[in-house]
Amino acid sequence: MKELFSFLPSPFDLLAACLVIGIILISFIAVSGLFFTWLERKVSGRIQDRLGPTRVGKYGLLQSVADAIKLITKEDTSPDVADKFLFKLAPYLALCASFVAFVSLPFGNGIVGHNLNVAAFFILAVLSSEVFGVILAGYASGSKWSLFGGIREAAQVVSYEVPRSMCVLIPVIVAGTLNLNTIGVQQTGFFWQWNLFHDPFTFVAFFIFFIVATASCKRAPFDLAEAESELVAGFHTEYSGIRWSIFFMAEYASMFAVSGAAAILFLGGWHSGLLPFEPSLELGWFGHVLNVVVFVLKGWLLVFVMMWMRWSLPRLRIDQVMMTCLKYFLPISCVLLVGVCLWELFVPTIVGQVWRWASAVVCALGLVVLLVQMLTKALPGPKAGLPGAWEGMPTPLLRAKSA
Amino acid sequence: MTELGLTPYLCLGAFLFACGLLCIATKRNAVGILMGVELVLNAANVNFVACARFVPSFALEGQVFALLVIVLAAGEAAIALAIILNFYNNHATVDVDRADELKG
Amino acid sequence: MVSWLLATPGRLYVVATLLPLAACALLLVGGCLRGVCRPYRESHPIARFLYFFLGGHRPLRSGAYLATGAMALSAALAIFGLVRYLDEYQTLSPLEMHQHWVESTTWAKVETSGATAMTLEIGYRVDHLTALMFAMVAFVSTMIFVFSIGYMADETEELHEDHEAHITRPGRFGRFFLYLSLFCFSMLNLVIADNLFQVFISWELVGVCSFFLIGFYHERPSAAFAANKAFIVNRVGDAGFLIGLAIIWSQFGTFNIERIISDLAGGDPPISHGLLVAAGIGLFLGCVGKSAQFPLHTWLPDAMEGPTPVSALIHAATMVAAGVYLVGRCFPIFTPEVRLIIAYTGGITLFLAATIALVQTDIKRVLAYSTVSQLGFMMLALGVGGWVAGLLHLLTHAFFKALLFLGSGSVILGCHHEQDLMNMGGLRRRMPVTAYTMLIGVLAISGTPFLSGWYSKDMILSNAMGFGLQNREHMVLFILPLLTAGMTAFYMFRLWFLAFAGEPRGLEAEHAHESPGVMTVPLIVLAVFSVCVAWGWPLWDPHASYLGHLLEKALPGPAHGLAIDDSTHSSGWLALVVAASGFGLALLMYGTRTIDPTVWKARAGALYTFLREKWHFDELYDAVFVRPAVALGYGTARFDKRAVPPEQADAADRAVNVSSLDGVLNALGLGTMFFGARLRGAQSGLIRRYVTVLMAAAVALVAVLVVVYVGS
Amino acid sequence: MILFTAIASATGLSALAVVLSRNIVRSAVWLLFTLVGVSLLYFLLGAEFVGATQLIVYVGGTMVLVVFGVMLTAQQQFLKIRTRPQEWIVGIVLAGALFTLLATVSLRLGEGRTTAPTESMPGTGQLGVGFLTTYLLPFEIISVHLLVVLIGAAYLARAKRRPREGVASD
Repeated sequence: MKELFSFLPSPFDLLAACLVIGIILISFIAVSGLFFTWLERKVSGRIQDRLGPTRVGKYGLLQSVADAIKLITKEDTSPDVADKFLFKLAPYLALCASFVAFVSLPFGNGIVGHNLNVAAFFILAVLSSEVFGVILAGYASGSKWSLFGGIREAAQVVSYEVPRSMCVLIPVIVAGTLNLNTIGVQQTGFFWQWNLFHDPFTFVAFFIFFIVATASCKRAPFDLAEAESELVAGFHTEYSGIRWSIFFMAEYASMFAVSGAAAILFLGGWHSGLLPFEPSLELGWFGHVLNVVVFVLKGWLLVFVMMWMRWSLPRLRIDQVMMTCLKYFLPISCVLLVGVCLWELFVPTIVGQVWRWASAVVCALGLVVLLVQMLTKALPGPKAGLPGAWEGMPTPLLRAKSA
Repeated sequence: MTELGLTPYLCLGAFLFACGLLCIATKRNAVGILMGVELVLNAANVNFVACARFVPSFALEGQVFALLVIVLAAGEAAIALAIILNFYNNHATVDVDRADELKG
Repeated sequence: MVSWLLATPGRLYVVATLLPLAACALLLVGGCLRGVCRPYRESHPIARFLYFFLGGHRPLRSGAYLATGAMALSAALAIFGLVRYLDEYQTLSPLEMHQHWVESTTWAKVETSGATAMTLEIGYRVDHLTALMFAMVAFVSTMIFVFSIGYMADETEELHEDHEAHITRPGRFGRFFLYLSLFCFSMLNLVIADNLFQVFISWELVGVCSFFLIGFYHERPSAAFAANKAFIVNRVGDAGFLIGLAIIWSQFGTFNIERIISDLAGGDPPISHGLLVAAGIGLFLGCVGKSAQFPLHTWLPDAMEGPTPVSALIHAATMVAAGVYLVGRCFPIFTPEVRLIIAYTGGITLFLAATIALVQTDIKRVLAYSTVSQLGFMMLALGVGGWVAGLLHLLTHAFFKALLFLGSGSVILGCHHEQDLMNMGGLRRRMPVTAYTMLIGVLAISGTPFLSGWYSKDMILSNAMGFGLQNREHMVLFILPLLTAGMTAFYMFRLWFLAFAGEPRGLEAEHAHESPGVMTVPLIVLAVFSVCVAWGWPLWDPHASYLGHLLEKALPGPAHGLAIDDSTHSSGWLALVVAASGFGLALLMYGTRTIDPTVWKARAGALYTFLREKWHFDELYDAVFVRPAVALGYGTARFDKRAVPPEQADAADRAVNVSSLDGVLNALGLGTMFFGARLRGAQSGLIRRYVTVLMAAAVALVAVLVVVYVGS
Repeated sequence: MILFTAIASATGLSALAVVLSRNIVRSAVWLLFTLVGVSLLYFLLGAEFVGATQLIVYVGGTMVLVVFGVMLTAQQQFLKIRTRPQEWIVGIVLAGALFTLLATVSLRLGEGRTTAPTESMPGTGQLGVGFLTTYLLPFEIISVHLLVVLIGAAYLARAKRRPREGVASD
């Protein structure tokens, strides 16, 4: 990017380049943020068997814009007992921590903010420093409950960091480098080239990583901050208006960052899995666009799964969260790590290749069967009562029909 | 960026070191002292990495050292904090000046 | 046993010497045994038997008889040895003589790196001088033993009442003879010793015995003080002796007198002249101390505190003679300069002692000063080279001085411990034997012809005259003895007239009674000896004394030819004139009282008191030596005094506290405490203060480094 | 060049802020900024791995600990503990002296080395190799050390029964 601005004097061209990249990334995150809020509402609605936002804009698309406007106009109060300076600072800390992660996230081959050769490690590092936003927010809002919420949240994120780093290590060991770009390039070709199918350990590692990542983003089944009745909304109970939205922006950004990382590390990054060659090389600039599109789609798909998980699974208590992390995830990730190392050392390539084929075929078939079943399954008619425990309960539809 | 010599880095290191020591000397809160220590360690690290950068033969050692220092600092902070907490539990205060039972 | 003795007659002397030691040992053991058994005498049968066998409560007389018997036996052996030696001297060759009469064994060997090992020997060497001296000492001691049996009779009581110390104490008869026999052993050992180290050992033993015997009545403060004084002054002399010994030991490597003399005689002596002079002076200083010569003479008059036989034996015949004997024995060691010193010391001593004796009133004091004077004569004789004269006078003097002292002893006993001449008088009718024997003694000492004193004193005067004539500047060495001879005659006859002539002046004098036989017999025997001991054919020739000829045979090599006789014989006549004038004056003043002594005393006035106060030597020594020493002692003691606790200390104490050693030590302690407290402050427990100090130190260190680093 | 001055000044200022701020929590936050500044410096110097480690370990780990410490102990009365002015003066004087001295030394030290060497800093690969070959021992020691620290800290900070009345009262 620097050569684009070579006409400027030496320090300034670099500055301009950085600015441009920054703006691109921030705008992308902002847009994805908006889209995610909409998506969240739609998904939760669908899962809860309701429509979700429809009034604002074509399919409620403008709903998130409306929310944004509401939040901006809302009067952001701050508790007087709190430490004003820290109170204001906390959200920005959280935000910038998640934004910085995007610097080294490659959207396409070569399309990356700054191609660090410790990119994976860098992302991990930055995401780990996001904890501070949480802690400070919890502390700054003065009340003991938010402090509790903040500290619990922090403890959870910190402890989940360990298994997350382990799982990141596994594909790194397979790829042999920390540079995400090279990892991505290694996975060119059909989808069985993806690290996911490289060996059984990476296969399991993907799922573990995905679960731990959601936990470290304080979402879904692990968002205990909001869970407790007395903790209300955990560390950001006192926040309202734009500060609250910044927090959420940070949250969605870190969600996308994590899912992006997962995509690159396990799902072949910007490869659609259908083209045997590296699209950006053969197809030129169209390849790049294709890569970016594929990568973003994958990211969004994973974010969708997170949301899906959020609205379908019950929440965990704080000790259950800690217990799962330390007693289950940690040992499993250790085993996987050791397994991958052994696999790399001892398993001959032939066996590796066979395993790739087999696992890829099985997964593809499974997926196809799942889709067909979903599409063909008859939807329960409106007349059918509520399933399970709700048998015979009068539902508005029934009442409307009966009336 | 390259015409920058080793000196500015060392000066920064010195400055951090001085701030660290000042912090240790003046803070009455035990955790404040802990922070001062962190500062001092960081100052040392800056010097290490700077020298690693500008002295070719020292490159690898510098970084290895820096890494070791970081890790050790973490351990040290853990222990220090544990002690402070214990002290706090036993004496209900964290003010360093009150902790003078060991005087001669 | 006898054959063993006759094979090497030298051993005779060894046995003779050891006899008194044996007696002393026996008495000691007996006394201790009795003391041990005393507490058990009722409960334990054997202890009771032993206790009463050894004398029970009353001191045992048999102990004294035992000691006297031993002494008599050793005297007999001595005389037999003398006779045997003299006839063997004629018959045997010097080598055989050497085998018979000289023997020594080594008892210690001092390994010094490099130099040849030095050996310490015990041995004996008999020559004419030793034989004569041994016989004289043994004989006189025996006489005194017999005399003291009588004299010490009142010590035999169970509870003896001591007038002077005003206490009653158990009798100490046995102990007296124990000390006496120990003394005799050490004196005899000194005489026959062949090496200087053995001489030194017996020298010290003699000093110790004199200390015991002077301080026999130790309850009396004056006696205790006198014993102390005698011992300390002797020690001063012994220090000189030791220095001399050390020099000789280091230079010659041996103590054996014979070998030293042969080294000296043979060509280049292994000792430099300066060192030889130093050694000579050292040895002579020892003799000065022991024979009470000029600087160290003050102890002898005070030594009269001891019982009279002690004074007779130790302070007349033997011990004081040891000094002269030593000078005689080691004569070649003394270089001409040292001999001159000896002569002058002798001269001064004889004149000084004589003048003091003129005015003394106590009978024993007069005799003491006369002894000092006579010893001065002997030293003078040796100093001017008259080796034979000096030693002959030593022998003759021993006899008549012992006689005089014993005589005075019986007088004192007769007058119930009255010693002041002024309270005596007219005793010749009450104590005829004592009176007339003492008259013989007085005549002998003042040098009347045909008596022993005349022979030896005349020989001394002629040698002094010869020496004086030869080197004019030393003429005073003749004039002084001449004058003193007159004075000697004067004060001796003054004593005799005051004591025996005229009417009894004191109460005791009236009731005086003659001493018992056991005391008068020794007096008579000694009187006979003091008359005829120095006789030689032809009788009227002063130089013809047979004893003198014997002594000449023992003359050490280098001393030959030193004695210069006065060719004109005028010294003899002069001596006679001076002695006669002295006698006449004494007769007039005290005999017939034509000249009233009190008138002269008043006229002499200052001179009289000066002389009576013994030339104020005691005060001088007291001021010069004793008082500073005592002051020094107190000073250091004070210095070391325990610091007085501050609240009780007054100004002086406080001054002392600081200066005193304890003060210093305490100050040291307090100082460390003080600094300790200060340092403790530094450890305030405040972590931040530690850090600041740390920082300061770091800054300082870095500053130094920068200066060094940047500077270089 | 500008980047360095920016980062350096930011780090310096925040370090100073750590010292000067009264409130312990404030100084904790400033410390956080200092640490992030330092890690940026490492990236600037080309030592990415160290920078990343700094971020993870220091910022992610140590700072969390510190802030936890601050929050648990910084009750109201310990929030702002005053220190006597003269201690401040002594401290400042000493710190100033130290800084000047070290600066002079660094001036002297830095003379010879104004230009950065051509070849780049050893990447993560060489570092890894270095750790497992020449510096294996320190690496092992560090691991054991951390284990011990872990156990120690856990033991020290375990939830004890209410401290006995006697102890807490003094």
